[in-house]
Amino acid sequence: AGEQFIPMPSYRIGPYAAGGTGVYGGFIDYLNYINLKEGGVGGVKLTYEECETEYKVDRGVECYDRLKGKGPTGASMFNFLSTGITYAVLERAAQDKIPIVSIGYGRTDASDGRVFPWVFPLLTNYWSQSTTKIKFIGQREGGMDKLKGKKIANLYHGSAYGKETIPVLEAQAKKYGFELINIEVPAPGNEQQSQWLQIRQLKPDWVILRGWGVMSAAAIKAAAKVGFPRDKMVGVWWAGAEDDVVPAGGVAKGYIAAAFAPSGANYPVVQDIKRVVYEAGKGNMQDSNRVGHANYNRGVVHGILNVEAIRVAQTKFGKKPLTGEQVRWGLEHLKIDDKRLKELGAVGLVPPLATSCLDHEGAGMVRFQQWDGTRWIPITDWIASDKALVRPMIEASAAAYAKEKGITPRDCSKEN
Amino acid sequence: MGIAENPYLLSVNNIEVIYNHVILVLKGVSFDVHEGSIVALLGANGAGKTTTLKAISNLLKAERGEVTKGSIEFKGERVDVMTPAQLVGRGVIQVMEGRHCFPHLTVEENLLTGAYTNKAGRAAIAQDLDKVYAYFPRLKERRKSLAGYTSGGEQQMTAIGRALMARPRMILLDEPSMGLAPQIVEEIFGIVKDLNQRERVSFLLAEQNTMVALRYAHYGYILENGRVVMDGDAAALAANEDVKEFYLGLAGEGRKSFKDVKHYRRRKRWLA
Amino acid sequence: MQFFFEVLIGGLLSGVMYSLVAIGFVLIYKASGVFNFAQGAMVLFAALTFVSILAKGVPFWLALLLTLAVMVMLGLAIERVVLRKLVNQPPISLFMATIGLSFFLEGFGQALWGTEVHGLDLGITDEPVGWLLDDYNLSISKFDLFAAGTAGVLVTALALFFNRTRIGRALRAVADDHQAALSIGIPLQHVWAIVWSVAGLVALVAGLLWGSRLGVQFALTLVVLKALPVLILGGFESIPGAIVGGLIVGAGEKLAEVYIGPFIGGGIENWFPYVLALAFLLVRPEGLFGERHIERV
Amino acid sequence: MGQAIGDVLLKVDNISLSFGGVKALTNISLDVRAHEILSIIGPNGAGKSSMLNVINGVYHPQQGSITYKGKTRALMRPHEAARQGIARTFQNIALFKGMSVLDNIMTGRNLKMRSSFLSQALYWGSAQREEIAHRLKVEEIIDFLEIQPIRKTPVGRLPYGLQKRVELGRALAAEPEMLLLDEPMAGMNVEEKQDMCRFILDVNDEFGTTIVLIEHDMGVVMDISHRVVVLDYGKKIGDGPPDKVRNDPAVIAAYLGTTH
Amino acid sequence: MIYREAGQFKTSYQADSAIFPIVQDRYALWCVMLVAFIAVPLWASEYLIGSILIPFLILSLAALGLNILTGYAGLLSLGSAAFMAVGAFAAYNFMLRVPGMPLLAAFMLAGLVAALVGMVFGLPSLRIKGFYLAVATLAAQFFIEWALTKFGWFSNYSSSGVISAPKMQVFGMPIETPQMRYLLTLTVVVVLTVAAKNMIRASTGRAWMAVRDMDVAAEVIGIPILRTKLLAFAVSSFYCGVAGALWAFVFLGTVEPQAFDLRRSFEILFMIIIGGMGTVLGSFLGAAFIVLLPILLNVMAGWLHGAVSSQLLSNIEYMVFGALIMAFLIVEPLGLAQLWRIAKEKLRLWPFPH
Ligand SMILES: Nc1ncnc2c1ncn2[C@@H]1O[C@H](COP(=O)(O)OP(=O)(O)OP(=O)(O)O)[C@@H](O)[C@H]1O
Ligand SMILES: Nc1ncnc2c1ncn2[C@@H]1O[C@H](COP(=O)(O)OP(=O)(O)OP(=O)(O)O)[C@@H](O)[C@H]1O
Ligand SMILES: CC(C)C[C@H](N)C(=O)O
Ligand SMILES: [Mg+2]
Ligand SMILES: [Mg+2]
Repeated sequence: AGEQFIPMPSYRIGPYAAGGTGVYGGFIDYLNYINLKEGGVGGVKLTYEECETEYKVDRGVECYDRLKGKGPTGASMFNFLSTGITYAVLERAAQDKIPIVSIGYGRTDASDGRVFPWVFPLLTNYWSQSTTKIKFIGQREGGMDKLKGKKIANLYHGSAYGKETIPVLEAQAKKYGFELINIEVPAPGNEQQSQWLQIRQLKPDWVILRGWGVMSAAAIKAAAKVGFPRDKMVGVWWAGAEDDVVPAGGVAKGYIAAAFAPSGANYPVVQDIKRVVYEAGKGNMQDSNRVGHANYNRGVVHGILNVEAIRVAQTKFGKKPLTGEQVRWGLEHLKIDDKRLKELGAVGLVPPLATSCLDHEGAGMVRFQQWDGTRWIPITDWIASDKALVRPMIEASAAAYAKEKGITPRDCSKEN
Repeated sequence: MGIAENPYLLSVNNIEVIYNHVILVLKGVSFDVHEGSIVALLGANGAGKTTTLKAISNLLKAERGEVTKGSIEFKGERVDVMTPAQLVGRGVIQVMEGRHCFPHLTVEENLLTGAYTNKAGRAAIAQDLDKVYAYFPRLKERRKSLAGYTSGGEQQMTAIGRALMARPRMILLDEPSMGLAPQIVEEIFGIVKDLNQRERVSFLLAEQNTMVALRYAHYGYILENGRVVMDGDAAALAANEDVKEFYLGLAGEGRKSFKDVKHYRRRKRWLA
Repeated sequence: MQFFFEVLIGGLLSGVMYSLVAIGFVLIYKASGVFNFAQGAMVLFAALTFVSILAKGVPFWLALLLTLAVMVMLGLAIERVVLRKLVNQPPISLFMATIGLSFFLEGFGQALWGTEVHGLDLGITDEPVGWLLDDYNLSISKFDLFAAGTAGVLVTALALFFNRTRIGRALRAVADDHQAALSIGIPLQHVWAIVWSVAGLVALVAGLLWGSRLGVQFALTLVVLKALPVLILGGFESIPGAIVGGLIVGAGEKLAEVYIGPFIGGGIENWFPYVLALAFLLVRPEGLFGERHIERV
Repeated sequence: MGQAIGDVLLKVDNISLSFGGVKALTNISLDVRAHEILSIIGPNGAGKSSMLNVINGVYHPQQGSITYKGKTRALMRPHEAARQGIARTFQNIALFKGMSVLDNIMTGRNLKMRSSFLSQALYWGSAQREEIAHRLKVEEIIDFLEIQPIRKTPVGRLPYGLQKRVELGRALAAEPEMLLLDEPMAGMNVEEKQDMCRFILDVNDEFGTTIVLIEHDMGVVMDISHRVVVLDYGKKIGDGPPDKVRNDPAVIAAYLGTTH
Repeated sequence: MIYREAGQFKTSYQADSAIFPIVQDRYALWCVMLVAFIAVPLWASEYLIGSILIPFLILSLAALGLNILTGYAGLLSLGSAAFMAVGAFAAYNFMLRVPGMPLLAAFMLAGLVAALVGMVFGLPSLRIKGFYLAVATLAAQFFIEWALTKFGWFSNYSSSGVISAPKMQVFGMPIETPQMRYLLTLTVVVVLTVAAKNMIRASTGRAWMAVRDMDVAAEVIGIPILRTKLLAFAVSSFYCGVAGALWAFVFLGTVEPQAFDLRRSFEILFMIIIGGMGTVLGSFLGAAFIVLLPILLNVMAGWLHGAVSSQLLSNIEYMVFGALIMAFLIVEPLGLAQLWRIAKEKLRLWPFPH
């Protein structure tokens, strides 16, 4: 009965089209999968409409305005896959009472749900993820205490996004006693000769790659060129899809990257999508070989979390098309444990998570995967972030924002 | 000489030209050029001489001008379907008004570009080059200079020389005398006559210097406001009272001094 | 000192990679006085076509030939559909047309071949030359040397083609004055068709080399940003200028990034080449080998 | 003649100018007297235009000096020349192609406009008054040159002859003391030349403007100039009243060919 | 024969140099103003106002700024977005650091800061011409983008580099609803457009155009070249700066330096070329073309939803957009404004063919 509308502000053209087509492809496939398999969520059919943002902020805002009122109850929630757009619609969304879901990107301090009731950086934000990378390196070195005296280079994209994790890394460098070397790669990052010569000169033990777009492949190539071992390079999740390593060719073998949704077609849910959606000829991917790739799986995870939020919200508001405000409640009361993951066929694909009024991130966990030359192979289980370090920084930042904007944070003890 | 009995080389039939879809400039112009003749196109500023020549050479399109009515035929072939390059290939070349040299090429390179369509081989081209230098010794002196840095007259000579390098059968000359010293003007017309008589090259020349033009041409047309208002043998035109007054500056007996022109003059009869 | 040389040589070699893209611009500028904004899109289109044909199981050389044929056809089509109608228009209009063209090509290429990112392996590894590394501890990439060699061959061939044939002179004439060139029978259409086809060839070479370094993806269009300062420094009309400009820009930006960067925070490679070019221009406003701007009254 | 020919207004002394190997002018001295019409003639490439360019500062001679209104200097600067009352027209028309006739002539008065650009942006008070005052002056020039109907036409569309007229208008708009005209009558038929002569004579007569004229039409030169200077290959080979120059054998050999 | 000027006699030069000398044009303009100021805020949807008209107006303003520099003064610039960035960040810092700073004053000051920066980067224009000059402006583009990201002070040390606008009010009226934001933008744009028109028809504008058409001749006439060019840079950057501030404050509410990257600079350049260089109207038409057309195409593509794969659809949109640019240029290389003028000329002659 009825339809639940989920807007798709996708980007399928421009420099980042490879990511956009993969993620929104997986996202849309999952919605269709639910429709085909279960006839929607609780009988409510899921509908969507795409709007091309070209990954541009102004186009994103236009898409937001265009799509927010569609469907019988308006947009359920927005997933922009762009931090810039997420920032730009922040206040509008609060006014319009539509949640913004930013899985793995977006405004970090929005993890504090008291100040940002409408924003959900689910699974992991940039700061949490950054701490897991250091934890991972610690693991590899045989314990966090072994980090002392090590040199870690942070090769970052020359943009605000690239710089964002520097404070966290600095805090960790102090805490664990490693030396942090920050090296900037000017955007878009297609030339890294001088940066890698510097790395060759400084001989760090590890390189953290905070890449984006073409920068990641170029970095891997340049690493090979100066002979830096690829299995000592740890990328952010934006630098961890097939599309980031394939262009580097054979030399990418051994490279490691973080993932909130690892690559792989063997997860039961992905298999099921193939069966239900693709065999019915309803698949969204132009190239069905990309089903199960990292970007695709990220899209599936988007689908799972969006749908779960609606499901949870239906338990409170009934099986009918829900408003954004109602979906928001669902997002804030997500509880996806191992059992539920199993039902979803997504064990290992999505970390267990639980959101609350205080915590809009829910998990903070990522896995690490390594490129074996043809495929991504998960090499760790979910690694939790350093909450003790990150959470106070988040709260401080959110409080500063609240002060600047004159927002009174919610009192979470009064929420139900 | 019997040039009038020669076959038509070029015939322009009632053409209308519009610039930019709105500006009507030629309002039905017709005339013919017989093989081996020199025809002068006379008329005041803005009468449409240049436009007519460009319509023939098909350079009009590049100025967003268009022949919207009538037809132009060269040796019986419709011209409007041809590109300027094809026309040059058939021997029709235009010397554009206002010099139009290639400023970043030297004088000599300018001349050599004129031989682009000339398939006769290096030796022949070198010969032609010498011929042009013989016509214009001044160019030989300046051959290594960039054309952009030569004087106005030198540029004019370059432009004319460049056209000669194509070994044309018919030349459309637009204001050849402009900016040239008097003895060079005489020389240029001497060249025109020479080419016409010895190599039977035909000329259509748009010229303000009516005096000289009518001395060398066989036949003339007078254009006013996009229409042909008068035509006839050169000698007959030169004898016409109106032409005498308005184009030759002759009033009654001999030339009138430029100092003594009246402030209010009689208007042209055909415009009244 | 050894590090200095490494940076310097590395810089010079990456400069050559920029030159490869810059040459494409030079060709079209020479032939029409137009700055071809679509050069980046052409690089992408060529590389994308090539890898997609390759992916269909066509052998390397045949794929190369087929792609070349496609680029030539593209050049012919551009002349016929667009340029021919814009003869004698102000350069800025032609410039805009190339912008439209770049949108079209970007869309067309990806509509035809998809948006996914392809790897491209030319069989030359991007690894240091062994004996240099062992004996002198100098890291010089084989691939870079190969690219430099290719660029050298390309430049020599083009320079010969344009300087030894009458086409070369005709090109310069066309760039100076479309209408006058038409008036003396230079077939503008042929000239443009030829030049755009050759530019397509250059785009293909640049696309292959850059594509094998960055992968064949949309970001290939962005290598243009590296070519612009090269172009300006060398002069818009000069093919050798593109090479020399590339060397200067490449070496300059790398040295600056390594030796100046740390003092002002790094990441200066994006603007440094432009500032460098600007400094050169203040001395020679037409670039190193560009044509003097003739201004007379 | 309205105003009697006065003292020397401009004196160029021993000017030499060369471009690379090309000697455009060699040791030229000449003077221009107030209120006179001086013609410069000579074969193509003799250095006539270069002479004008030296006088108003577009070219800087390697040697020699220029004395204008009693002030001697090694070279002129264009805007200085303009401010001192020297205006000119060009051999290859140098109008502002994208502007209308009216605007072109109005630019001739820019030197005389004083209002700040802020008041122009508001188009208030002084700016508006000034604009209208200058417009009146320009309309007078338009009337004088009989180009009323084409006031609003973009100059690029005008036929050659009219463009030359507009260029004269632009020069006149500056109310110059000295007017340099480079082949103002090239490409005109007799009737149009007559008009042009009339304008030149009237300007000289009514405003006493000193005129330096380059022209290849000997009829015009001999009829309207007070004095003629002849250049050949960058050297001065003649200087004097028309009748004298016309019969000078050196001049005949170099330039005139036959007497006109 | 509806549109003609016959019978309209001007009795003073003041009337003749009015901005719109033809009566019909003036009426049409008043109608547009009425619609823009009254009908739109009353009846248009929030979507139309908030995400179509506001960005359209702001980009028109930026295009107007660039048109002053490139279209009128003939100086090619590829750095207009950088000057927008300067404006945006300057306004932000004025509001942040000067207590009680009125919004409009902050915009003006932001414009002035941008003008100053513009003049610095305009200095080489005396020597460097044409496409080569583009390098100076590209240096500005990349340098400013770099500096704004590099030095945290500009964004008040925001971790993400994104700045966000404070609460806005003008003369005590809060600017919150799309309608209010729209009216604020519209007012600023209209005022600055009128100012631009005024400058252009006065001696300043003539000096710009003279320098553009032939700077040697302009110098001979006595126009000071450097001052004229620098003024063009200053005014142009002022307009871009104000546009940038509006973009950050009124349209998006937040902004990061990357929002003003080279793509944006090109976009603004496209606007004036497509719209028509050296025409005020062209800036608006061009902005409409470049901003609205892709959205329109995207909406139209939405109708085909399901029939064609969405990826293909996005690419086709791009192709159509590119093809339309080329088609318009072939029809009229001088831009939409010229097309409009020709249409008017035809209308004036109508029903007679010529
Ligand atoms: N490109 C153009 N666009 C619009 N109008 C034009 C164009 N070229 C010429 N005209 C107009 O066409 C008319 C005829 O011009 P044309 O140049 O043919 O005259 P002409 O007889 O050669 O004059 P002149 O003796 O001055 O050279 C003029 O009124 C001119 O304004
Ligand atoms: N800027 C320059 N660079 C190089 N050579 C120049 C320059 N200006 C003039 N010349 C040369 O100087 C000589 C004199 O030129 P000028 O233009 O003064 O001649 P002119 O007497 O005006 O001739 P014309 O009657 O043909 O216009 C010519 O040979 C010309 O080529
Ligand atoms: C052709 C050139 C000699 C003309 C020169 N620029 C002049 O003074 O008008
Ligand atoms: Mg003519
Ligand atoms: Mg001269």
